[in-house]
Formats: sequence, structure tokens, C-alpha cells
Amino acid sequence: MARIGVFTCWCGENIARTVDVQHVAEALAAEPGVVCSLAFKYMCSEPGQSLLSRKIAEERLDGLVVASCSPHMHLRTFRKAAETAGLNPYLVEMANIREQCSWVHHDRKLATDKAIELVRMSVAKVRHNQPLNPIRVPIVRRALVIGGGVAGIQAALDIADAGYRVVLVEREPSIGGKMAGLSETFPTLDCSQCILTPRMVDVAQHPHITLHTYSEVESVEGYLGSFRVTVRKKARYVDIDRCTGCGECWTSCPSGKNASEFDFGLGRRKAIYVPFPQAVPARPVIDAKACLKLTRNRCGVCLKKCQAGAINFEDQDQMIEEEVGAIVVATGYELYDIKARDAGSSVSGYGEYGYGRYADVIDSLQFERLASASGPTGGKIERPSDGREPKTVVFVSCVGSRDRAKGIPYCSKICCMVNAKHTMLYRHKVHDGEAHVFYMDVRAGGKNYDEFVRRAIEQDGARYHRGRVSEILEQDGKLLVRGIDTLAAVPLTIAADMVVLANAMVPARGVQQLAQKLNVGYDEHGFLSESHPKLRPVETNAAGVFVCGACQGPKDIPESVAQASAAAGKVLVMFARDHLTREPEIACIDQRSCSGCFTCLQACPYQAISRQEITDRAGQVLRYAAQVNPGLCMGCGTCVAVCRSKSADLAGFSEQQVYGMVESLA
Amino acid sequence: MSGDAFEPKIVAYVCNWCTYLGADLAGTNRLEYPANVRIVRLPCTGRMDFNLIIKAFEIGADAVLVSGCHPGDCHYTAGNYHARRRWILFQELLTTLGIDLHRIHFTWISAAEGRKWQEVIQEITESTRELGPYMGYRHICEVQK
Amino acid sequence: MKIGYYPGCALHGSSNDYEQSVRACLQQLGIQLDELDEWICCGATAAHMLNARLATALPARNLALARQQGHEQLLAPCPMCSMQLLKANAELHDRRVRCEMSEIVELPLDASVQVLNLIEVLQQVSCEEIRHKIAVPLEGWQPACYYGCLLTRPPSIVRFDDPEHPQSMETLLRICGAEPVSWNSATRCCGAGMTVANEETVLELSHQILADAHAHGANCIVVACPMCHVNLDMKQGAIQRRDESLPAMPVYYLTDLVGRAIGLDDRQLGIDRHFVTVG
Amino acid sequence: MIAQLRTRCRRLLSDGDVQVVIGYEYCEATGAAHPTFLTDPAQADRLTWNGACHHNLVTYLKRPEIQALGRAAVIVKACDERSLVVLQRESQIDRQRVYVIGVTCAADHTRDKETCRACTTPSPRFADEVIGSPPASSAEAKGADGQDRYAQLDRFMERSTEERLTYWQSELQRCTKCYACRQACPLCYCQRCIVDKNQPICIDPATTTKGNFAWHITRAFHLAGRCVGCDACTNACPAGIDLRLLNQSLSRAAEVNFHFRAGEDLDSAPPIGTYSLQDQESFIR
Amino acid sequence: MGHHMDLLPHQLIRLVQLGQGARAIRADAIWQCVSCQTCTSRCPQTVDCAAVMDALRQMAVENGVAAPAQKRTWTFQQAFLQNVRRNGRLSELELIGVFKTRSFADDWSVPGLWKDSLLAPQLLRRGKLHLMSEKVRDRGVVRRIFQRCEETTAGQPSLESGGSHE
Repeated sequence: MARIGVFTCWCGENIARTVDVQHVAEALAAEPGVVCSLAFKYMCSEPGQSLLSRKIAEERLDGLVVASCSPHMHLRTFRKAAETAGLNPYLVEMANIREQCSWVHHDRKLATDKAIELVRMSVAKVRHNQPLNPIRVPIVRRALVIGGGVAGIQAALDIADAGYRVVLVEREPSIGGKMAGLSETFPTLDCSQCILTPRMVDVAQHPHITLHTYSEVESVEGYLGSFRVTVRKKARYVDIDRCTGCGECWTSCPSGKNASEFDFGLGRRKAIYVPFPQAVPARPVIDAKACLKLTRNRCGVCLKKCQAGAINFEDQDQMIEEEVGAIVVATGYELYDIKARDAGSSVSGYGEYGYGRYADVIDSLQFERLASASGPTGGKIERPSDGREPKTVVFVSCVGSRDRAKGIPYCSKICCMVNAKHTMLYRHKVHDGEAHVFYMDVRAGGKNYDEFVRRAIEQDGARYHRGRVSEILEQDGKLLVRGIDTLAAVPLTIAADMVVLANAMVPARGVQQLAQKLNVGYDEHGFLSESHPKLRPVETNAAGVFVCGACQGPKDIPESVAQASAAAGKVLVMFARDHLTREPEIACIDQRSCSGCFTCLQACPYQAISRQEITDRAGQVLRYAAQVNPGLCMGCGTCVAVCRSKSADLAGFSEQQVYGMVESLA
Repeated sequence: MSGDAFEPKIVAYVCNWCTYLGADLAGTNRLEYPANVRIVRLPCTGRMDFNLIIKAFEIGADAVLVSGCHPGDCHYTAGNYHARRRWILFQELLTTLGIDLHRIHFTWISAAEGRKWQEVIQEITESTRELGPYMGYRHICEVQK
Repeated sequence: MKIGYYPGCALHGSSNDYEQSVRACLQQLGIQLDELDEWICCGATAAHMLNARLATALPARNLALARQQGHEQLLAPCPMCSMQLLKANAELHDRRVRCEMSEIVELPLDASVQVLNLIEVLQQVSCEEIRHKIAVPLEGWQPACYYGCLLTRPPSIVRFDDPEHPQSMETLLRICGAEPVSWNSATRCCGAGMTVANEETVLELSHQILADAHAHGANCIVVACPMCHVNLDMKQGAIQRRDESLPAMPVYYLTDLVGRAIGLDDRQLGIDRHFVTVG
Repeated sequence: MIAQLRTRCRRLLSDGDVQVVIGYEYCEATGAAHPTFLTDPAQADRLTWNGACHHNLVTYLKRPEIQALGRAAVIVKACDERSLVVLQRESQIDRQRVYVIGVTCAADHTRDKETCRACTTPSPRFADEVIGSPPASSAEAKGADGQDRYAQLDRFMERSTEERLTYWQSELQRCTKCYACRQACPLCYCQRCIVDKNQPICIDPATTTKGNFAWHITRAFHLAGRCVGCDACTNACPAGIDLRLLNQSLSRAAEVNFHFRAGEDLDSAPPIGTYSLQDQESFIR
Repeated sequence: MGHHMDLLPHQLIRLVQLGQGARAIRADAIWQCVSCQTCTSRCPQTVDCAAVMDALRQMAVENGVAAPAQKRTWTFQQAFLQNVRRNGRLSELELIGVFKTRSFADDWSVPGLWKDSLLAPQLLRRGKLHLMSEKVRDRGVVRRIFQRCEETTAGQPSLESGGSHE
């Protein structure tokens, strides 16, 4: 027979005013199994808690109900109190007779009756409570950083500098991300590569960082503290350990007509290539689609030329297993693709701008390459079509951004600054050139940002027109940009030599699939969801997984770096503990009665359920049954609701407990 | 309220993270509502098994409320979506059985919607008062053969 | 294949050469046109300019007739008509509108009738079929395909091709051996219904279109709209009177060129009744 | 066709491909077709196949005593096959361990069963082999319009809510909790049925109307999105309770709301245990 | 058309948003608009500008403030509708006739009267001019449809809520 103690709290006047607490205490004393029932002025106060522990000892209580405020308020408090008194904390339940009774009812009788029923429910529940122990999860003090852009680099270095091992996975052949391709950065106009490449080298040389370039995360298993990650190292056809990066191979490669990804199609590269001179690792990769040897089994010059014997045409994708305790996602962004058509509709964005049809209509990242000293033109501004220097350039803001009609209602945040920067770069290089900007609003919030825009207008003479471009037409070698200046209320037509579109920032392709592997949520645009916009900005709802940079929302470099350090900080907080604990109120499955339909496996939001072989003594497989992974289960109980044989149950909210509560209302 | 007038018994199954906190907020803001509702706290509407609705009627509830997080807000990312699906089907079955759907209420109430909680409880209590005791199911429970 | 046919006022009026061309061409491609009995005017610009409900009711009446006469698909070669019909169709999805309208038009209504423009009907004939029907490939033809406004706009209503860079006519004509030019005015407006009321506008806009076609090396313009044809063909004389430098530019209906390719002659297609003629 | 069936099964047994054949046998006494279980090739001639073969033989695959015999060959009609698909989907049968012989329904199988008249698939689609060819007309003969599958339900739903409740009260009062419905159902395969769980007691085991309601609601809902409409439960019920109605209301709900029909194919996800952001929630405030 | 307009489309929309529809409906611009729908299909805020234009035109006529300078345009459209109302289908000859005489009554411009009339013989020669106009058999229903649509102005936007944001 249970020995339950019921403690009804006055909460000063808060409860006592409308609920006759004394009467409640008496009523409950009559409940079977209740061995002591008291009312006390402040249960949460020190004397209240010591009363609790004293009674636990005196009455040898094996169940406790505190009838006071909301469990969200004080359940922890009372469970701690019980624990110190030597009672398993999970044998404590509360009855919420304040927020859900005394504070919302005035009729003393009704309130008291309700209070009694509420406490009875809790008593009925606590009868079936089982002692539980918090789940201890060991930590693998090793972090995985996904994405080697500026954010990923920052996070990796911060964690590694703290003395922990880091695995950095980058999809492209080199780390550096978008920033490595930028010419100069706002608002200081310092050279992007000059500030980034040293950090890239740090990554390469850091003793604690394992770098997997040209690799992607294939699958993620496990949970907070111990994830098992499979990384696909894509076939590079070059052994980067043997390779010395001498360059013999790519200088001699005959296939040189391939569009360079790094130059966004403005430049050409060989079939075996290093994406850019400062690449890390500074080792080439073979483009299997372009290589004559791999496509038509001819050529193979690089193989002959390579002294180090690093070329390997038989190279295959390899899978690498990595054990990590925390994951930082920094997959960054790409530009909204005007030519992309969303399924079903024949409409592609902005056909009226002729991007893809007119060679001299380019996007802002392409312009960065034109302006970059390491770019295809060595930093000279030239028209892609004929290499002539454009004397009139029009920059168009909000291409995609803030365009509900194109399904991108958000502001991409960086374009206003990028445009201002571009007008400056252009005017600095082409002194007699005209730079026009069409904008809806100039959004330059940030340290020295608006000043920067003013400088573009006042010192560098950029011409800003408040209004949108309606269409771009090609006529005898010129691009007719037709738009409006709404401030002057005059339609404008500018005969331009080149047009630069500031396309919207969208999450890098494939991030949704990654998010699904990691169990991280994302919004309708594919940006990853932080678990609280204000207070948990780099955490996600998947324990142990953190986000930083543009994969979480449009951001510029300073913000991305700051957020990266924040994420690193959160990882270090985790690593500082000697072990992690998780709430034990999770699901379990009675495999004796489980019929193995695995509806639960399908329903579980955390992939916490797996198939397990049920074997006889001889090891013969008799059948399969579901099994809960306590590390992954978050205790939502969805499995319990879908289980037909009621083999699944949820500690803390077990069938017994819940039915007990309901039946107590009979 | 006079003692002899019919006062409905209402069982509310609510999720711990949205509706329960919403009800707490109603309390913190002293938003008064009828004392007829008895809250059963569950971690998530995903845990809400259809048998519990029947159980509530068996113990003589005149109305049942099931309430959880708004779509997209589920603390466990998807529990409420799973629940929504099951309710769609379960309602169909009850309709065929002739169970009065006016006795069953589904709502999404967030932790910030104390006011909505108050309104919902007021309305449900009112409408159930008008419907009177759920004799339909009480018969089922009484009639022996 | 048999298909419902809504000619609209223009094709039974001064643009009957268009109807002739459409009928001839489609017949050759094995498509029978079954004209909607008792069809009434769609209301055109006038209705949507002056009376919103009329702009729904008039087309709705026709849709109701089509339904009554058992047409699942309804061809409206005039983009103004097809747009008006499609717009009404879209509005009929709202039950309230449907009830109200069926009272107004005195016939039961639903949104079941599928309204097609001329190009969509031609697309129903597979490329293969057209290809092997081709008798006289259109070698040396460099048409500027002119879509005008209402074939592709408003996209939410007509849901046809890319509103800013349509290519469906080009695709068809390439099959017929022509080499369509790429130009700037494919979806510009010619002045449409302003022909009589506001000629100035029409002359100006149409002039730009003709000039642009020349500038991009087109040797003819292809349209799928009676109004566009009137403004570019019939009005071309008036335009030239203001700008002598503008050479004559023949304007054909899409079905004229496709028709020629599959072996019909100008008389059959009514091309001899156009204003601008060359050679 | 029957001859072909017999030779095939004799072969399967003699070759040792299977250890037991689950088929139909003509019963002199009742003049009806009954399930039969052949383990010896010599018995093959007892097999029969005609319009009277109502039973869904798939049901027997779940029986341990049958499983004990070894690999089984089972004779399925197109409708029974659906339950086979569900079982496979719910990893209840190892398809390799079963040999499926599909038999086609002839148009002359003029069966009174509503389900037959509304059936749109005259011949099995997933069987290892199909014996007999469907008459061209059969599809039409059976009225290809899937909707009238629910004609009976529609008629029932015309009654008022109260009428429906009283109907079920009087019907379910007759239930004796013999659980024939459960035994007959090819998809009721739980190791331990929920009614046999006593901590807590979710379903009152007593044969009171209360207990019967609880049971039949549970039984029906546990088949939500799974029931293939073989009517085995209804046919098996000694009290003659028309359980079909309950199953159908759920099947239709699944079709209308989630465009899902149980046993249609192996790939599409069942409604329970999955969800869509687009699910309707007009009923949720 | 923009450069001809006294108020540009975005200004018209703005006026409506500011509740100054009264100014918008007096503009010439709303009659210069050729309803090409380009604005609607390019508006990033998915405002159906063309529909707003239509609404403004209707209100202009109802309130009798339609821009005098553009009278030709709306008299033509009115004539068009009356013509349809009478015949069920458009009779071009009749329309031109009516329209000419009306606009002549307005501006007494003789050239305006004879303008295009040179086209007539050419049209005739090309069999494009029908002296006998085409009519539908049941003209009663057409008239009733018109009546019903005219009597009630329900669902028509008011000056204040002129804008139509989806």
C-alpha cells in the first residue's frame, strides 16, 4: 500500500483567499494511500521545504503531492527538496491550484471543490509514479563543423584553440566559401582575401583540426554528446598527401575551356585545377566531367607530368566515420537563381531582366570577381560580351528580395551595402564611368554603414534612383534599362553597357536535406531555425547542434563571424562539463508484447526508435521488435498514441498515471 | 451559479508546453472563467490517445477539450501534426457512431494566449450547459443487459 | 479531335480573316471546331473598365452555355476573350460568386470548362504530327513572334508560358522551319482596344513595335490576336505616313504561317485580305 | 481453371517449394466453400475455386500453427491481396516465406456482397502467379466507380446523430465479446491485444454496452487507414453486427483527406504515423 | 504609356492608399492606361494595379468626374457596352457610327468625323466590313444580364478601399 503525503500550500493569500486549504487538506487525508495531508503557508519557502523533508522521513513517504502553483513554477524546487530528503525526485507530483484554480475563480465553494478534485488527480497519478534516474550521457569532446566559409572557419578555430579536436567538412575543393571570392569588403574596403587567407592557412596548419574538403555529410546518427557522422569524401583523383602542388599537371592539361565555378562562369579553368591560387588545401582536383582521360580514356598528360605520382584515375568516393559530441552548421548561402523555375509554373523570375540571355547582365558575385585582383580580368572591369570597359553601369537592388510575387518576402540585408561598395569599386577603376543604382530603400543599419553609402553617393558620385527597374532591353550593343525615379516621378531609360543585379540571398542548396539528417527545423525559405530568436540564437531544437552564419538567415561577414564565435562558445560550454544529463521522462517499449508493426518508428519525430532482432537462446531470429534509444528520445509520447498493442509507454506520463488521473474524476 | 442548476463536467487534455502555459498565463493575469474544467497535463498532443476521449465520456464527462500548440510551434516539432491527423479520422468514426461532436472540442492555444484559453473555456462551458448532460453516453454506460 | 469554339465579336467582324485562317489551319491539322451556339460578347475592355460584375457575368454566360452544350474545352482565339473567360472561370471557383452569377446569367454554373488560347490548341497537336504534315518548310522566314498583353498576362489568371520571356510561338514556328528572331517587344502593348477611341496611343505604341522588329532583323511579325493584327496591319499605313523611313512589315496570324507550312495557300488562309502585302 | 489450380498446388507441394497450401474446399454438408490446409500433394484435388469462396485466406498466415508448418502457399483474390500488402508494409510477413497464388474473379461470380459489386480490381497485382484471366467485361460488370463502394454507408449516414447512436446501442448490446471479428481480421495480429492489457484497463472487458462501445471503437480505429474492406469481421460476427459501416467510414475519411487507400501499393505512407502540413484543420479552433 | 500620364501608376496607388481616391479618379492617367496588365504581373507586392485602374474608372464614371480630356475613351467604352446590350454581340459599323456622332457632338471636329472613313471601302473590299450586323436570337437574356449587373453595385470597391491587395 502506497504511503503518500499531500501538502497543500496557502501561497500566502494567493490560494487561501479563494480556496479553503484546510478543507482541502482534510478531504485528501481521507484518500486511500494518503498517510499525511497538511496545509502550510508557503510550501516553497525554506520552512516549507524542511517540513516536506521531515515528513518524508517521519512518515516513510513513497509519494508526494504538493498542491500549490504551476509545476512550471516549482516542480523542480520540490523534486530537489525530496531528493535531499532521500526520496526519488520523480515520486513528486504537483497539483496546480493557483494559476488554474484560485486565481481564475471567485466562488469559494466551487474553487475549493475543484481544488480537491485537482489534488485527487495528482494523488491518483503519483500512486503510479516510478522512481527514475536522470540519463547520463557521456561527451565525445570533438566537434564537427559543416561548411568551410568564414563562419565555419571562425567556429573551427575558436573550438580548436580551446584545445578540443575539430572536424571541418567542406563541400568544395577548397575552404574559404563566398568570402574568398569577394574583392573588397564594406565598410572598410579592405581586401577580402588579405584578411581571410591567413585564417584559411591557420585551419590547414592547426594541429587540432582535421580538414575534409570536397566532402559532404552523408549521414548522422546518435545524439547530443556522441554523434556518429559519416562523411563522403568525393573522388578527387589526386592524392593530396603526395601532391606537392607544383602545378605541372594543370599547366599541361589540354582541356581548358571549362567554366570556373569560383569565377561564377566568367573565367575558364583546366579539367585538373586548383579553384584559386590561395586555395586550402593548395592541391588540384580533377573535374570528372571535363577530363579527357575519365570521359574518353584519352590524354592522361597530368599522370605523365606528375613527379609525385599523385594522380589516380581509379580514385573512388570514400566514406569516413567521425565520432563527435557537438555539431556546428555553417553552410552559408548562395544567390537566388533567376533562371530557376519552381515546379509546376512555367514562370522563371525576372525574364524582363534578360539575365542569362544578355551576356552583360551579371549578378553581384560575378561583379566581385570582375573587381577582384585575382579575378578573370585581373581586376579590370570588362564586359563579359566583348571585353570593352563599360562606361555606364546600372546596379539593381532587391532582385528577388522583398518580392512577395517571387516568393522571397524577406530583405537580404547585405545588398544595399554591396551595391554601394560596387559603385565605389567601379568609380575607382573607371574614373569617367557612370554608376547608377536603382533601389527601393537603402538599408544601411550598422557601424559606419550609412556613412559608407553616403560616401558612395557624395564622394564617388554614384547616382541613386529610388525606384524599380521594369525591364532591360538589348539594342545595338547597349542595354536599355527602363525604370522609374519615384522621387522625381519620372520614368527613366538608361543606356547601359553593363547591368549588375543584386540577387537575393538564399540558403545554400541541399541545406534542407542536411537539416533533415540533423533533425533541425527550417523555415519556408530553407533557413535553419534557431531555438529562440532572442535568447537561444545559435542553438537549435536538436540538442548538440548549433547554427551560425547565413544558413540561419541573411547576414554580412561581421555578423557571421560573431555568430560563429557564439556557436563555438556554446560548444565549449558543453565540453566543459564532465558528462551530460537528460530528463528520464522518456518512452520505453515492452518488447514482449510489441508486434513489430513499426508505426512508432515512422511516427517518432527524433528517429529515436529502431528495429531490434528478438532471438531465441540459439541466436535464431524469432521476430523484430521496436526499441527506444534513450539518448535520442525527447519524451513526446507520439509512439504511445500510435501503438495499438499499448506496448509503448512514457515514463512520467504513463498509461497507468494518465488513466489513474482521469478515473479519479469519475 | 446556483447549486442545483446543471454544471457540466469538462475534461481537458492539454500539452505541457503551449496550452498548459496558456492556462497558467490566464491565471497570472487573473482572467476568470467557469470552474468546470479539469486539466490533464500531457507532454504533447502527440501523446493524446483516442481512448482517452472515450475514457472521459465513460467517467461521465459532458464535454472533452483537447488542446495543443499551434502548427509549427510544437515543442517536439511534429506531435501536434500527428495528433491533427488522428483527430480527422477519429471524428469520422465518432460521427458514424452517432457520438455528438458538439461534445468534443479541439483547439490550438499557445503559451501567450491566456485570453484565448479563458474564452475557450467560457464558450465550451456555456455551450455544454445548453446541451445539458450527455445522456447519450451516460445511457451507454448505464444500460446493462 | 473536336473542340468547342468561341469566336468572339472580332473574328465575326473585321478580323474574319483571322477566323478563316484559324479554321483552315486547324482543319488541316484534324481539329474540328464546334461553334458555341448563342455565344455573346465577352465584354472586352469596356466591361472591365466600366462594370466589374458585367465583366464576370458576360463571360460566365458563355461558360454556362459551353457547359450546357457539353464542351469540356473551349477555344477562344482572341486573347481578350480567352482572358475574360479565364478570369470569370477563376472567380467562379468562389461558391458565393457562382451562385450569384448563375442567377444573373440564368444558367447553372461551375468552373469545369477549360478555356484554351490558340497556341494551347496547336500545342495539343504533337510536334511529331505537325512535323510530318509539313509540306513547305518556312525556310528563310525570320518572324518576330508578338504575344502582346493578354496571352501571357496577368500570369495568375492565364497561367500560360513565361509572362516576361514567352517562347511557345517560337517553338511551334521552329518546328515549321522558320528562324524566329529574338527581340524586345514580344510582350509590349500595341494599344489594344484604343484603336478607335485613342488612335494616338495606338500609332505610337505600334510604331515602336514595328521599328523594333526591323531593328532585330525580322522579315515579318506573327500575332495570335485580332486587335494586335488590326493595330499592326491595318494601321501600318497610318504609321508609315508619319515615318516614311519605316519599311513595310507583313503581319501574319500564327495560323497563317503554320498553315502555309502544312501546304495551305494564301487564299485559303485569307492572307490575301491583309492590308500589308509584300512581293 | 480449377484443374490448373490443383496441378499447380500439387506441384508446389511435391517439389517442396511450400510445406502447406491454404486454399478453398467444397463442403458437402454446408454446400459452401471452406478454407482448407493441404500439406500432402495427394490432397490437391480437394481444392476448389468459385464465387462462393468468401474467406480471406491471408488471415491464416498470422496463425502460429500455420507458420509452424513452414513456407506456405496462399490463394488470394484481388481484394484479399490488399491485406497481404498491408501486412508486408507493416513487416508482419516476410514475402519470401509466402508463395502467393492469385486467382481472378469471373464476372459470373455474382455475389451479393456489396464490396464485390464495387470492386474495381478483378485480378491480383502482386501475386507470384495469377491463375485464370479476368473477363474483359468484369471491370464494368462490377461498376468501376469506386464511389458506390460507400453506397451503404451513405444510406446509413442519412440518419440523424441520435438515430445512429440508438442504432449502435441496440446493435452493440448484442455483442458477446467473442472476438470473432478480431480472429477473422487479417490485420488484427497484435501479440497482446489491447483488451487483454489490464494495467491500466483501457477497455472495460465486461460485455456491457459501455465495454462493447469501447471495444468496437478501438477495433475500428486500430484499422484506420489499414482496413482493406474484406468484410471478414462482419461475416464472422455471430451476432450479425454490421461492423463494415465503421470500417468504411474510416476508409473513406482516409481516401477523402489523405488520398490513401489501404493495400493499394507498398510505397505510399499510411495516414497514421505520418502527417502533412496541409492536413485540414477547419474543425480546430 | 507612363510618360504620357499626369499621375503615374504608383502615384495613383499611393493616393488610393492615402484615402485620396477622389483625386485619383479625376486623373487623365486612368483613361490612358491600356490595361496591358504589365504592372500587375511585375508588382513585387502582388498588388493588382490593373484591377485598381478598373475600379478607379468605374468610380470616375459613377461619380461623374471622369477626366473631360479623355471623354473620347470612355464614351467609346460606353457606346461599346450599349451596343453589346442591344445585340448581344458587337456590331462594329453601328458602334463606329454611334461613337462618331457622339464624339462629334462633344468636340465638333469634322476631321474626327471623317477620320478612318477612308478605311471603310478598303475594309469592304477585303470583306471585313459587315453592313448587316450579327445578333443573338435571345437578346432578352442579354438585356436582363445588363440590368442585373447595373442595378446592384455590391462588391464594387468604394473610394476609400480602392486598393486591392491580395
